Parts: sequence; C-alpha cells; structure tokens
Amino acid sequence: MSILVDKATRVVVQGITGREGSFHTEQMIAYGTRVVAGVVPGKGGTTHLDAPVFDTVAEAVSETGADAAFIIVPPPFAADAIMETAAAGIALAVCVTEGIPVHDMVRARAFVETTPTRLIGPNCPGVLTAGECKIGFIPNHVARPGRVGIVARSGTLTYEVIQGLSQAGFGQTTAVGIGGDPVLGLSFTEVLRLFAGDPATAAVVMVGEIGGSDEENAAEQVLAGGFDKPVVAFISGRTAPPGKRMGHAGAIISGNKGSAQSKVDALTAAGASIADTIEDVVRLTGERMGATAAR
Amino acid sequence: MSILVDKATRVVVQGITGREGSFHTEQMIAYGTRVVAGVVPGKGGTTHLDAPVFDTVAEAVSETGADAAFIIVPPPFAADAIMETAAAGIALAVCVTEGIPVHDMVRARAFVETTPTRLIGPNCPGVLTAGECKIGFIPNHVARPGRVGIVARSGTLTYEVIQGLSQAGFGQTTAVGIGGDPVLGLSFTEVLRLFAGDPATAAVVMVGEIGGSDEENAAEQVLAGGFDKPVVAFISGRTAPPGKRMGHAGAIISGNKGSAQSKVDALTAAGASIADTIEDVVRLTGERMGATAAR
Amino acid sequence: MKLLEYQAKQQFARRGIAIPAGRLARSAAEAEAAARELQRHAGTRIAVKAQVPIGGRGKAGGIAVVESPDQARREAERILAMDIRGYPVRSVWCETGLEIANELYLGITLDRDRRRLVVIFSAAGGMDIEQVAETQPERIAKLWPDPFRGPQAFEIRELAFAALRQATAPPDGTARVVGSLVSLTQQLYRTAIELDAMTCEINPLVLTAAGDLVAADGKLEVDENAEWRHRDLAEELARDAVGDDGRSGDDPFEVEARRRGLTYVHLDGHIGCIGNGAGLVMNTLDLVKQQGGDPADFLDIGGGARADVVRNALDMVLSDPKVRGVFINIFGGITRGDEVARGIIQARDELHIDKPLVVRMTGTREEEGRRLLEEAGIVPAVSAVEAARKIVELTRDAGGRG
Amino acid sequence: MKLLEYQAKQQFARRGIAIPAGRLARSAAEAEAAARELQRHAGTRIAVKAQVPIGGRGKAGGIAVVESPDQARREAERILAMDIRGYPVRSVWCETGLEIANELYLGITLDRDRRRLVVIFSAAGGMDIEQVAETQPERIAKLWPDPFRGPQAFEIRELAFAALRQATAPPDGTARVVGSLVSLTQQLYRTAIELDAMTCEINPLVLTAAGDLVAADGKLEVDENAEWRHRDLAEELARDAVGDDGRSGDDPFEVEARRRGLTYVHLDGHIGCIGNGAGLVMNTLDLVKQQGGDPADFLDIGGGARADVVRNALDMVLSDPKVRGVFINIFGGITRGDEVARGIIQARDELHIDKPLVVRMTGTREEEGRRLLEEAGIVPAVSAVEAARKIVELTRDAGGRG
Repeated sequence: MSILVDKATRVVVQGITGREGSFHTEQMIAYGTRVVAGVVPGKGGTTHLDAPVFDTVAEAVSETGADAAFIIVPPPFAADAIMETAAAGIALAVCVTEGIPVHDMVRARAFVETTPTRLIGPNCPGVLTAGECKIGFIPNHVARPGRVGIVARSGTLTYEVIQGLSQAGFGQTTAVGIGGDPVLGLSFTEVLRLFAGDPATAAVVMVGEIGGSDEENAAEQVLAGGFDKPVVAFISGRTAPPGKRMGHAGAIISGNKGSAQSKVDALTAAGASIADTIEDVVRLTGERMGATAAR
Repeated sequence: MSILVDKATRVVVQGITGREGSFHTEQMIAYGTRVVAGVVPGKGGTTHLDAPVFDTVAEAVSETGADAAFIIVPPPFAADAIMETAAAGIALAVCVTEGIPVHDMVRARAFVETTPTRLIGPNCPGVLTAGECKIGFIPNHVARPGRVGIVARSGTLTYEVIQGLSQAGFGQTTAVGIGGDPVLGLSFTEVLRLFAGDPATAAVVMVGEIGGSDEENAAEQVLAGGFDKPVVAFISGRTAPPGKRMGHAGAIISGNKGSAQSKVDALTAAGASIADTIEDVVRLTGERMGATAAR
Repeated sequence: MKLLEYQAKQQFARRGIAIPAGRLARSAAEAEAAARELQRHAGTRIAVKAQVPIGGRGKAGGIAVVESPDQARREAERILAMDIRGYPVRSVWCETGLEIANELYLGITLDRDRRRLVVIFSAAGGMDIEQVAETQPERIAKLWPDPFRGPQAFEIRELAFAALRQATAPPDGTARVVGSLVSLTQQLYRTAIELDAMTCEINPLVLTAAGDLVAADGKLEVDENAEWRHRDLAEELARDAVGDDGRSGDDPFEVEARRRGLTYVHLDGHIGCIGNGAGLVMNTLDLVKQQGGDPADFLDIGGGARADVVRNALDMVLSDPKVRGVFINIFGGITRGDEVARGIIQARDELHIDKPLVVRMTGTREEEGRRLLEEAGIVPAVSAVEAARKIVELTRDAGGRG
Repeated sequence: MKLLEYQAKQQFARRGIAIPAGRLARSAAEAEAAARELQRHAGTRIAVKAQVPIGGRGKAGGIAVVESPDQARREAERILAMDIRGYPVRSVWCETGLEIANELYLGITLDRDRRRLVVIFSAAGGMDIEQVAETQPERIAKLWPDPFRGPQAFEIRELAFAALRQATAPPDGTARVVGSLVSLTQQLYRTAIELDAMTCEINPLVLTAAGDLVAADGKLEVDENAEWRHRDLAEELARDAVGDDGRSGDDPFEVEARRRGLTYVHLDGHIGCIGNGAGLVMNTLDLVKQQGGDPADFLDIGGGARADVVRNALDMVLSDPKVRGVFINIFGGITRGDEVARGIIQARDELHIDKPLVVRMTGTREEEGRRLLEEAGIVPAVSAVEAARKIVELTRDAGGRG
C-alpha cells in the first residue's frame, strides 16, 4: 500500500518535449513509472519517449486513460496547465514549475477545488512511492521500500531525509514534496490524513519551514486529533534572517503564526518529536518506531 | 398545497422604502403575505410598513427567519441584490426589476446556480398562490383559489389568463410569471416539474411567447415525458414583426428555434392543447379538465 | 446600439485585435483620397465597403475591391447611392486588402438556452457560415465560458483544435494559429464584456499568407439595457458619425420614439396600439388583426408607467398621420390604472385629440382609473376582445379600409 | 518590487481612487517650490513625507506637516538627510493636507492559509492598526473574495457595515461612506489584480470632513514572480526614480545579486553558502552555525540550475571581501550534479579562486558530478554535516574568527 501513486498509476506529461520535461520523464520511466502520454499543443500526433503526444489533456485522457499528470511547463503557462488537467478529470496533478505568479496560483487552486483533482505543488519535488512510481524530481537511487511516510515543503530537504532514512535502514512508503510556494495544492493537513489511512505507513516524518501556518494547522487539526502513528518533525530556517516587511496587512492576517518557534510549539503540543538536524530525524524515527518494527 | 409560496412564506423586501417598493409591499400585505423585513443599505434600524429594515439581507435572515425575497431595486443594483439574496441562503428570490443588463444577469444567474436558491425573474410579475401569498405585481383581486396552475412569460398576459379563468369559474393553485428577459431564473421546464409534483394542481396553463426555446425544451423534456396533467398553451406574438438581425452568431446558435410555429409544433407534439386567444385558453382548460373536476 | 463595421473595428483595435489599415469616407472624393493614402503606405488593393448596420451587404453589391484611387472614387459613388435592405449607405470604409490564406469565423453571442455567452469558432468562415452551421454542424466548435472566469487558454485551445481538425484544408502552422487564437479570443471576449455586447463577431477572420490573424470584418451590438454604462461610447459614436446617430437607415418614427425613450415598432396599419407589457401589446396586435383591423404600431409603455409616459406614448402614436384611432390596453400590475387614466385625459385635453380612443382598463387600481376616465367622458371597455372590436369598428367608420 | 508611496498613489489614482494633490521633490529647493505650487491651488497645510520602501517612517520623524514653503524647505532638508531603518531618504512627497473626520484602514494581501486574497477593512485606521488587530480583532472585518468573481458589492457592504458597527465613533452618513467604499474596494482590488500585488494598502484611508474617502498613504508590493507581466511598470518606476531603481536603501550586494538574477540575502559572517533549494540552503546555514561558523550569505541557485548559474553564484558570493571560503551544498533533484560540477570547475579556473571550496554533492547525476570534481582536483564531501565541519575548520584556519 501507499498513498497517491503506485504501480498502476498512468501518467501524462505536460511539456514532455522540453529539455527538462524530457530528461525527467526519462528518469521517471527508468524508475518504473508508467508514462502513457505527453501533451504539447501543436505536437499532437507525434511520439516522444515512446509515448503518444496529444494537443490537449482531454484527448490524452480519453485516448490513454491517464489518471495522473506531471506538469513541467514554464511559469507563464503553468496555472493554465493545472486547470486544464483538473478540467480533464485527472485524479492527481503534480506541478513542479517554479516561479508561478501568486495570483495565477490563487485562481488555479480555486479552479482545482471545483473538481475532484488533487494537486501537488507547484514548485515542489513531486511524489514517489518507493519501488513503484515517481512523478517529479526525487532522485532515483535514494529511496528504498519500507514503512516511513514523508511529507515535506522543501525539495532538497525531502531528498536529505529520504537518503538519511534509507542509509540508516528505514525504508519509505511514499514521499510527498508539497512545495514551498505561498499557494499550494495539498497541504500537510491533507497529506497527513492520507497517511493516517494508509496501513503500510507506520511512522511519518514532516519537514516544515518558516512562513505560513500549514504546520500549525496540521498539528492542531490532524496530529492532535487521534493520529495514532509516531511523527518526527524537522523545521528548517530557524536561523534564517527575518524578511524586511512593509505594510500592515500581512501582520493583521498572520499575527504571530509562521515563526519557527510557533511551529515547534504546535507540533510538540500535538505529540510530535522535534528534530534539530537530519541526523536527529533518523535517530528519532528509530526511537519512535522501535528498531524492529521499522526495518 | 401549492408550489413555491404559501401562507407560511416569510418575505423580506429589498428596496422596501422606494416609491414602487413601498406601494407593492402594501399590496402584498393586503393580500395576506407575511412581510417580515425590509433591506435598504444605510437604513438599518428603522421600520417601514411595520417591518424592521436592515442594512443587509444576511442580517434580515438571521433576525427574522425570512425565506423568500421580493427584489424591487433599480437595474444597476438588481443583479447584486439577487446575488446577495442567494448568498444569504434565501430559498426563493423574486426579482421584478425591468431593464437589467444581460451580462449582469448572466453572472447573477451563474452565481445563483452555486446556491440552493430558486430565482424567479427578473422583469416578471412574480408569483401568487391564490388566497395565501403573493410576491410581485399580480393584481390582488383577479385570482381565486382552485386547481389550475399557471406559468407565463408575459406579465400582463398572466393577469389576463388568471382573470379569464377566474371569471369562468376556474380557480388557481399558483401562478408563476417567469418573465420575458433573455436570461431568467426558473424556466418553463422547472416550473412545470414543480406543478407535476403538486397534487393540488389538476391542470396547467402555459403562456409562452416568441424568442428563445424554453417552450420547446419544456415540451420535449417535461411534457413529453409522462406529465400526467392536461396542459393548455398560448403563444403570443404570432403576428409580431420579425426583428432586424445583424451578424451570424445568433442564427448559428438558435437555428430555426424560437419562432411561434416551432413552439406550437413542439407543444402540440407533447400533447398540449394550443389556444389562439385568451378566451380559447379558458374554453380549452374547461374541456381538458372536465367541467366538474375543475371548479 | 448597433455599431457600424468601422466602429466595431476601432473597438477591436483598441483591445489589441489586428485590423487592416483603413479610412472612413463620406463621399466619392473622400474615398479617392483614402485609397490614395492607403496605397501610399501599403501599395495593395483596396476594399470599399458600405457602412450599414445590417448583414448581407456583400451579396447586395455593397463591397468593391479596387486597384486604383480613381476606381475607388467610382465604386464609392455607386455604393454611396445604394440602399441596402432599407438602409441608405451614408459612408464607406476603405481598407487595404489582405493576402488571404484561410477565412475563419470567430463570434460571441448570448446563448439563451444556456443562459451564458457562447464563443463560436469555425475554420469555415466567410459568407456561408450559417449554411455550414446548418449542414455541417461538426465544423462549428462552441465554448460556453464560466461567466466569472471567462474563457481560459486551455478551453480556447480545445475549441481551436476541435474546429481545426474539421477543417477541409487545415491551415499551415496549426500550433501558431492556435496560440494566436488564444489571445484573440480573450481580447474579443474582453470586448464583449466591457461593451455589454449582445453580439461580437469577426467574419471572416482572415489568416494571412504571413500567418497572422486579422479581423477583416466586425459586428458589434451593445445591449440596450446597458447603455447607461456606455455613455462615452454613445457619445463617441455620435461624434464619429458627424451629426448622424449611426442608425441612419432607421424608420424616422422609430428614431423619434427612441429619442423619446419609448419601445415602439412602426407598422403599416391604421390602428394605434398601446399597452403595458410586451406580451399584452403583442396580444393586442393579435386581437386587432383577429377583428379585421391593421395595427399601425407596437408601443409598450412597460411596467410602472406614469401619467407623463402615457401622454408621451399617445403623442408618439398619433404623430403617424395614417393612424385613425388608438387602442389602449392596460392590465395593471406594477402599472396603476389611475396613473394611466390621468395620462390619457391629460393627453386628450392638451393635444386636442379628436380621433377615437378605446381604453381597456383592469388590474391594479382599475376602479380608480375607470372612475377618472368616466368622469372625463371616456368610456372604458370591459374586455380586451370587446375593445378590439370597437376600435376596428370606429376606425373603419372614420375613413374606410386600406 | 516595492513601490514608494507616491508611485503607489499614482497607480491608485489611475484606477479612480482619490489621492491628495502632491509633488515629488528630490531636494529642499524642490520641496519649497512644490509647497508653493500646492498652496497656490489649495491654500492648505502641506505634508512633507520621506519616500522609503518601509513602514514606520512617521514614528521615525520622516513626516512633517508645514504651514509655509519656507518651512517645507527646512523640513525637507532635515528629512532628506535621514536614514530610516537602513534606507537613506532620497526624495520627499509633498502633498496638501486633508480635513480629517475619521481615519479608516483598507488593505488587500494574500492569506496563505485560505489560499486567497483577503480584503481587510477597519474603522480604526492609522498607525496603531496592528495593535487594534491584536487586542480588538472584532474591529477588523475581513473578506476573502472568490478569485474569479472578485469582491461583489453586497460582500463589500457586509464587510463595511460589520466594521462600522464596531467603530467607537461611527462616521456620519454611514450609507454614503458604505457606497463610496464599494467602489473604492473594487478599484483597489482591481489595482491588486492588475499589478499582481502581494500587498496593496491604504492606511490611513481618510474620511474627510466633506464626506469623501481619500487615500492619505499607499503601499504596494508587486509579486516578483510576476514581474515579466509588468515590464512597463518596472520601466516606469525606473524612469520616475531618475536613474535610481527605487530600492535605494538596499544592501549593495543584494542590489548586485538582483541585477544578476540571483536569490541572495547578505549576512554578517565569513562563510559563503550556496545551495539548490531554499530549504537546503536554510539547512546549510543551520549546519554551519551548529559547527560554530558564521554564514556570510544565503544563496539559492534554485531548481535546475546550469553551469553558468553556478559560476555566477560563486562570483557573487566571493565579491564580499569578508568571505573566507565557500560551502556548496547540492542535492540534485531537478538540478543535475554534472552541471553543477562543471560550473564550479569553470568558476574556479576562470575566476582564479584560491579560497577554500567545500562541495557536498549527491542526488541526480551525483556520480557524473563527483567524477568531474575529482578529475579537476576538488574533493567532494560525502555528507552535509561533514562538509559543514570542514568549511568551518578551513575558514577558521584561514584568518581566525571575527
């Protein structure tokens, strides 16, 4: 078992013929992901990396039964690609594009909410179920199958945590990089709920960072409410310089939320163990799982 | 029994202090309608026609339990008033305003569709359940309780039909003037479905007119599909001069629909009796109901 | 408000839509000068096009393609002397010709059934688009954008690819055409929204040999209910048309009625018809015809009309010298009987009306209204059918039929 | 892009929002002339306001209210010599004073939790608004408009009535104020949408004695991800600021980094830190501190960086003379190890770098990357902790700790 993706997931890649799109699609195929179609407007009817290319996602879905999308298109076109995916009835959209304007994402996210589509990202490393399927950038050789679920904001720290756990012998179920943008699809809250319902996942590592209050919300709404798996949390940016602020609106909205301390406090109160380093994450995961159960 | 409104309906009037709003609210109260509140932004806290006046519909609902709205505000503000009503959770909104820009109504109607609110109008005479409740302009003394349901586009023809039926001894359950604007709330289709489910209604008179294809749709989608009450239909404008047209878009969309003949044909095929005059309406209603059952 | 082609194109151009270079000419001499000026810059053929607010001018001979300023003058002279389906041609639009690769169609209008705007696109543009719609509906692609979101780029791409797949000869460089269509459609949609357009159409939408999309024609009609939002446009149109209101071809009675703010359609008969509510007035016309009379007009005083509107309406109807008598049919709802009665009495007295007036009055405040009429010596009719019979009788007596 | 007050106000005014009449002055003499000009038209007192892209200038003494041009000159001289929280004052905005009846607050910003813009309104505007938000949250009304619909008039009325009911002294003529707020809020929202604003704020929003709403201050920050949509605005700002990029007070290293298109924050330490991904770089800083070192910067080369970006980054970090060595921490995902390695080698050779470089490299194409580094004589570290320890050691040796 796992969450979000597995061996059966059928992936359509938006932007498959681009330099990055092409490279990472190859990596995904090498990992075992079933890439069934590509979408590039105007290149319908061609083939790329053995996958048929279509002009629209709707066609790709009706012709190939794709149920997940890897969206790797430039920022000016990314929000539209997300909406197209949702409108086409795709179950899971993973958008890795960095630099999408916030207002575009506010609209795209509102659009996605009117559909059953789950969105991961944007500006995220994507999702990987160890040994089964990956959509995104998580390096192919760091993960190994096991019982730890991972949900992280930062891409590179996701990799660090996976690598650290794997090297210490703690394999993973699914790793989800939700991304660090201000407006995202799935949040900690939603991914933790999915892990709660996944019998294969025995423990969860959460990698948060300063800003926003997703970590606090997840602690209060999910972890504090009978989440029965051990959680190890790492908050990055504790020594980061405070941003220079202008205007009052931000302060009126966020108050004191968003600081590293606020997140650590909320997570501690909800029963999570707080790690100070990646090494700590590995050590605490071992302690909380019990050495035998985990490996 | 009846549809849409009855003795228990609690009405809030938007625009209660205006000249027209005030006059017709008095008429409604005289008819027996329970007017429980008024809404005029900036006049919250005052009283008009013995009803408390609020700044917003939301307050009127929470303070008085209003479940229907009479909207009689000038065209530039009407679409907004309709949306406010729907957002406040009112079950039935009746908007009588004439001259609302079509684009405003396209948006307001789309907004209403996201809520459970039913909208009648705009540019309509409103709704009346004989002897119980009226919201709108239907003259107080023309209706009498009975078993005929009426649904009409034209306001004044609605009155003609009610008066004709009443004078011939055929009372009514509910009369609904859906209005003649291109973009409306309830259509013939929806009102006929309501009449189908109302045991008190034994026959229905439909008053259509040229333009659009609501009449055709109702004939095909409701009447032809096992509607088990007699229907008498009158289509006005059969001798009206054709409008001068410009551009192809309209023709591409509507094709041949919308003419009086198209409507008469569709209704005839669906089993309705077609009346050529108001006198005909009365005569055919009598024939179809059977003299005894009706009165 | 129906805009003329050149006015519609100016609105398009203001929102980034490409149009051919052009000049308006109100005389043959102006057309010659315009052609000379346009050829100086572009050196192409020139189209001389009648400016009338109605379709079908091409088939009627209202468009000429010329090679020289001299020919432009001669064709403009011919076209400016034309009357196209009732509209005298007052001006011609001279514009540079295009190197046409394909003629497409792009239009936006209201779809009453869906209660939304619909965007219509076809690769089979040009004069036969209506026939294509009827016989090959698969070649017409449609999109009903969410009214708040408007058409999204991906929706337009779906529309465009769907239509282009049905093209008999798909244009070269589909990807580029689709990309241009995305911006063009959003610009046209913005035009429609900003101007409260009931119809907003480019036909033909020309794909040039160079691969650009250019609006070779333009139709734009503004919702009359929204004219208060477009006073500046109305003023601009009036200014542009140099003293002409841009509706040059209209019936003079209808022009006058619009000036008075009345909903009036001029007809051929002898009996003036006034009522409150379009349905009732249509029925009034039907009743007059059933009784053997011929209506002179359709005049709807609308809902809630007050005395001065009624006076205005009577004055308007009687300005047509063919009218022998007037049938006023009032079923009060929002309209109140007493108000209407006051208007009728006032009009009769002040305008010294001596032609027969038949007034049918019922509904809200009918008693008060009838009493006023009776006191003033006007006998109100009881039923509409009776009233129709009476006015037909009275006007037949007054001057014999047709 | 953070706009200065006067630039924000120009954007407001362009969309119909009322602002006080004003002039920009870059010297005391210009301020005197501006005050004379403004008093000629209005005859009121004049506010002389420091133009800095940061809040709190009023409390810092950056605003003066003057009675005469002479006084304006003296105050401008004083203010133009100030440095407000690190921002030297380069210009003052002189504007006519308002007859203030009430000070309100209206702002729009992103609410991350709701993933929407939020419109914030309060009758308790002015400098203490943050304190009001904390201690009397009921006096702050909020609205989260649907992103496609935007704020509807009725929603703004609900917001306004809710806030005004909480006002200690509700303004006179509530109905008129609410009516004005509806248009003002829609104009401000349009400003926010059209300019991709992360923050768009009027505080105080002055209700004048005459009953008008006027934007007495303005803050506007444009999303950096959307700058490509606002090239014209960026150009206008540059033009307006006469050779100054409007971010006058910024750290010169940060200005240079922005010019180079790098995500860079300048810090006080000695160890240059470069990584791919904000989380990883933050963690890199944490690791350096845990090992007893002091980071000189935060530099994120982002996802998918190619060799030239890495070279650019190294050059940037080393331009700070305090830097004694650089820690490059790469965990390849979208970023590829071989690309980064090529960039490092190229930079070392071309820039003749002789300070210590510690490179931690793992992830996508790590083997290819490590091989390249080894071949070039750079030994990559295995773990991030080890690498941090090593750079701290090497830089301590290089010059002793600060």
